[in-house]
Amino acid sequence: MSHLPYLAAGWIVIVGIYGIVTSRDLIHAVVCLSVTQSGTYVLLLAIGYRDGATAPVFSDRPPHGRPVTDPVVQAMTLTDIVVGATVTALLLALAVQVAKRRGTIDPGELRSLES
Amino acid sequence: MRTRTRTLLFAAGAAGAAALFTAGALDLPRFGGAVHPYGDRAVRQALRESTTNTISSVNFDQRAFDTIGEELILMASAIGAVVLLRVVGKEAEDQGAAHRHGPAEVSDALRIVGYLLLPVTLLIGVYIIAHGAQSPGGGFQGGVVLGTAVHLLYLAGDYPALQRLRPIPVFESTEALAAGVFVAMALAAAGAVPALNGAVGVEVGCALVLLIGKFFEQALLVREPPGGTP
Amino acid sequence: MSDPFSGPLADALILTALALTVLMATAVVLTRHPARQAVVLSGYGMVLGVLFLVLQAPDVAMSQIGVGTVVVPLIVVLALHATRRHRKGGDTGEDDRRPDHDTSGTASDGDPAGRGAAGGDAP
Amino acid sequence: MILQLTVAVPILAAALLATAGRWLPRLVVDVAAVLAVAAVAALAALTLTRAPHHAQVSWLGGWGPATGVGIPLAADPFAAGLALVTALLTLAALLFSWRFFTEVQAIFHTLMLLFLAAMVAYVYTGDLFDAFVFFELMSVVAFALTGYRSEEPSTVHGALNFGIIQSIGAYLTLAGIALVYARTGQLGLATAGRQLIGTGTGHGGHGDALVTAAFVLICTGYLVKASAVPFHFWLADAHAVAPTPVCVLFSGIMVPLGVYGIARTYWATFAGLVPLRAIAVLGAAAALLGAVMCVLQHHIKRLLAYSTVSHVGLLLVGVAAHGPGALAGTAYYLAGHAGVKGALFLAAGALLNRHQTVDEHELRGRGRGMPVTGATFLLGALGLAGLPPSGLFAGHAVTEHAAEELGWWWFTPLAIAASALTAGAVLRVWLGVFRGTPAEEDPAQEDPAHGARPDAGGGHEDPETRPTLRNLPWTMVSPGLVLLAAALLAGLIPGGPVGAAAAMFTDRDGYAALVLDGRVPHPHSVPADPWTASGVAGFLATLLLAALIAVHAVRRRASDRTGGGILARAAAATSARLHALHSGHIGDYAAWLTAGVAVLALLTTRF
Repeated sequence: MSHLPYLAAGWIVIVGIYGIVTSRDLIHAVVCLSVTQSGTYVLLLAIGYRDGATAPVFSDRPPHGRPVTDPVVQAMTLTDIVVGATVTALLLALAVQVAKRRGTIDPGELRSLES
Repeated sequence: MRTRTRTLLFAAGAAGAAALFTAGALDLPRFGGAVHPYGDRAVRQALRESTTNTISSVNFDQRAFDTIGEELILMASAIGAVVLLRVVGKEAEDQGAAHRHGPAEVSDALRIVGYLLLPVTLLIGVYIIAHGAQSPGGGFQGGVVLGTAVHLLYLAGDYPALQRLRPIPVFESTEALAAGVFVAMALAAAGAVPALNGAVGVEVGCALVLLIGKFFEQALLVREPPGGTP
Repeated sequence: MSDPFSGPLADALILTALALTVLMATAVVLTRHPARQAVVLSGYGMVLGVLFLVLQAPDVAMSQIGVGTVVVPLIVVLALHATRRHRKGGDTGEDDRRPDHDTSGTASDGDPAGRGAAGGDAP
Repeated sequence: MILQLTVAVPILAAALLATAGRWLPRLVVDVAAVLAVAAVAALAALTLTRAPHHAQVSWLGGWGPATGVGIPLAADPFAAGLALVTALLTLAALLFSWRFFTEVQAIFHTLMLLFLAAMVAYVYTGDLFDAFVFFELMSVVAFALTGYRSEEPSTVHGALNFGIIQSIGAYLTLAGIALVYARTGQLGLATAGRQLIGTGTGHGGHGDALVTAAFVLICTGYLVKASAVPFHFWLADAHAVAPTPVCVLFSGIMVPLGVYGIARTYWATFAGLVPLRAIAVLGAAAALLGAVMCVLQHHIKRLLAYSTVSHVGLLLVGVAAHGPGALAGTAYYLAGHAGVKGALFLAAGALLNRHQTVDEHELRGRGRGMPVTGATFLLGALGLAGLPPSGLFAGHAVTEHAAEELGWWWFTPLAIAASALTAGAVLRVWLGVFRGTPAEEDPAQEDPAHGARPDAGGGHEDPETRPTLRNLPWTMVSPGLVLLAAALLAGLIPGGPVGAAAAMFTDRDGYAALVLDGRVPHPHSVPADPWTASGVAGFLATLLLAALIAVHAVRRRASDRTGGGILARAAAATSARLHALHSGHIGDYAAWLTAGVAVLALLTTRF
């Protein structure tokens, strides 16, 4: 348990990259990229977790009571999620364009750009 | 490279990377440990500023500069999607593509649910933005709700209404304006968490409407496949 | 037992959520059929959201559920819909050369799945 | 305040143009964008003059170092200098595109301004996570700019490869940052560095496995940006298809910023905890492979792109040489390379605009009516070879001296080989395009398969580019000339201040003092001295080799392309192998990336 969550995060990152390596479809590859990124969310939040703590929101209880989880990693993850979603959207837009321009989205069929 | 070679190369690399990460992760502090120096400092400062949602305080006050970057990423990719998907839209129209306006058959019940849900969802979005400084939620989460809520009209089968409700140029301008306002506020007067929340909410909402709208356009503008509809 | 935030119960909860997350992440990658992958992705987003709730991060969970279960899968489905012409690909016969992870993805059922999802998954 | 303004001005201008751009006349948009960039350049120049004496630090939102939660912007002389180079290159690119893109909306300008803001913020920030955010902003804008002319078939493919590989790298960087955060509870470069020294030492004062893993992961993203082998595959794909003014920024500054990221992270946070030999090895590999690939290209933009791989590889080696002397040389080199490469890309853009192609074979002899562009290619080739007193000459000489002191005997041959190959390739282009005789057939009826080359770009297919300009307007000619002149004179920058700046950069405690205490450190420094006999000899050797390569290539093409013995066949086989390696397949690129991480890990770990 003591280090398992970190390793789980690492697994998610690697499995996402595996998906990109073996992908036969660019949209599939972009989705795998978003899986890779979700590994970083898990890593960050796992780092910020604290046994017996509550969420770092004090609206319904007095401060200095129970300890809270780390708000900084949560803020970082929040930023990361936005970044991830927008990057995914932009890359999907590119994938749509690839399909329209090249007539396929199988990376194996896309001819090299190398002349 | 053949598939087999590629997979082998990846396997070798992944083994090395996994060993590196595992060794590093085992040196990390125990999961659930009690030592979070930066977190403790951030909580202290947030309470001093009486922002009860510490995360909002970190995002919009203490580390507002990160959020500036984040909002600019959002703006850049919304603009990028507009650029990328613009030309094709024009071209598809040139080719006389058939427009499909929403799902062909929508039951009346679904239509009514769609119409009824729209104002409720919009309200929820505004609520989440407005209370972001105190309780979980904030400009980003509320903005997501707002941005997707508009597309309930599609569920209601009313694509023309959807198009009327989201004139792309207005959203483009509003989005950029909100981003500008956010940057100006964050640099000049960091600390006005509710106002910053509002600006982010508007920006995120507009950017999502733009992004999703552009993708809708793409999905609907494609010519009907020769085989007809299934 | 009395404290829901610590002790063996919390540990078990976290472990379960973590295991589910890892499984779902792997499932997303191994689902080679794009339309089906969008559905699995949506489920993965939800599982991640639950994990974040369990890890006491409600703000993050909220945006993860909004983004991960709705926005991103929706955009994926729309992108699939926009590229479906090239996916069927006429002569390329993309589906018969799909890896064996997905046995049911054939050219004939690919399109309606994408189309149905585009209509039905919209919030 | 100056630092905030430097970042805020382009952002606000971008927001303004994105808001109102569709209603403004084109001239207003152009003028507004150029003015904003000029303001950034002026602010960066001001920062550069003040940085050696007054601490240029700003804690955003008033969250000073005492609170322990804020984000600092800090500018030492190198950072300010980089910001200045960035602004000047952006200015040149915008002036060049004054007539290049003629679409109405201001989207191109908005993206360029955001690009500038991202790079400046990345250079100035003193916070790990903030660096990641602006690194991502830089990447996202770059993807959008690469795919800007999305009607070109290969454009979007190159942009997508670029996007996926960059993003994997960035996420690994973020994982590394998370490890540092978990260990130190800090995100500031300086504060995290102080903590790591305190806690991160395993046996013998070196970092433990966590420190190694964190450094390798952080470096991966930056090395992808810096296009070290085997992370470099995206670069040529992206450069070949991006609009020329964008290439100026990519090659001139965005790719070198990856090197800056490694240097800054190392010296501010990890100094002494991890070895840099991995960076040296990957950099040297990039220098060689990039140079060889460069010679094999006939698409001029791809050729220039591979020469960037090669030269940035040399920058990486300079950083890995791990001392103020080599770093001073690297700074000269970076400035010189930015100017020369910018001018060469702009010249390629002029060719593209005039002839609707940048294929060396198709352009053969057709550049005779373009004396200024031809001169740019010739001088650019000489500059790449290290013509004194260019920045590249000074860079070679100074870095070489430092490398010799380290006992890195291989550096001089490596630098000469890499420079000679890239300079030779550019010289070959000049000989063929500007001095050669046109091919027999009428250019109007050229091979349709070639005429419609997807990556040839521009021209009649493209509704957004003006078909052909009879005479290049001064806005398209002068930016390149100014960049070239600046680069060719950059070696005259006095060695004293450069040496002092390098000493400041490589002093970890000095950086912490600057950021946390607002004190300008004055570590002992040695003035950089570019004017060494071996430096000049190195240039002459490089030039000779480059001329031989260029003349040989032209001769061989003129006589018989297929002839030759075993050697020629072996060369042809190798070249085919190398081309096949750069397959454009995203799965290959991702597999290479993972392998690269493993190599980095292997070389960085102390067993």
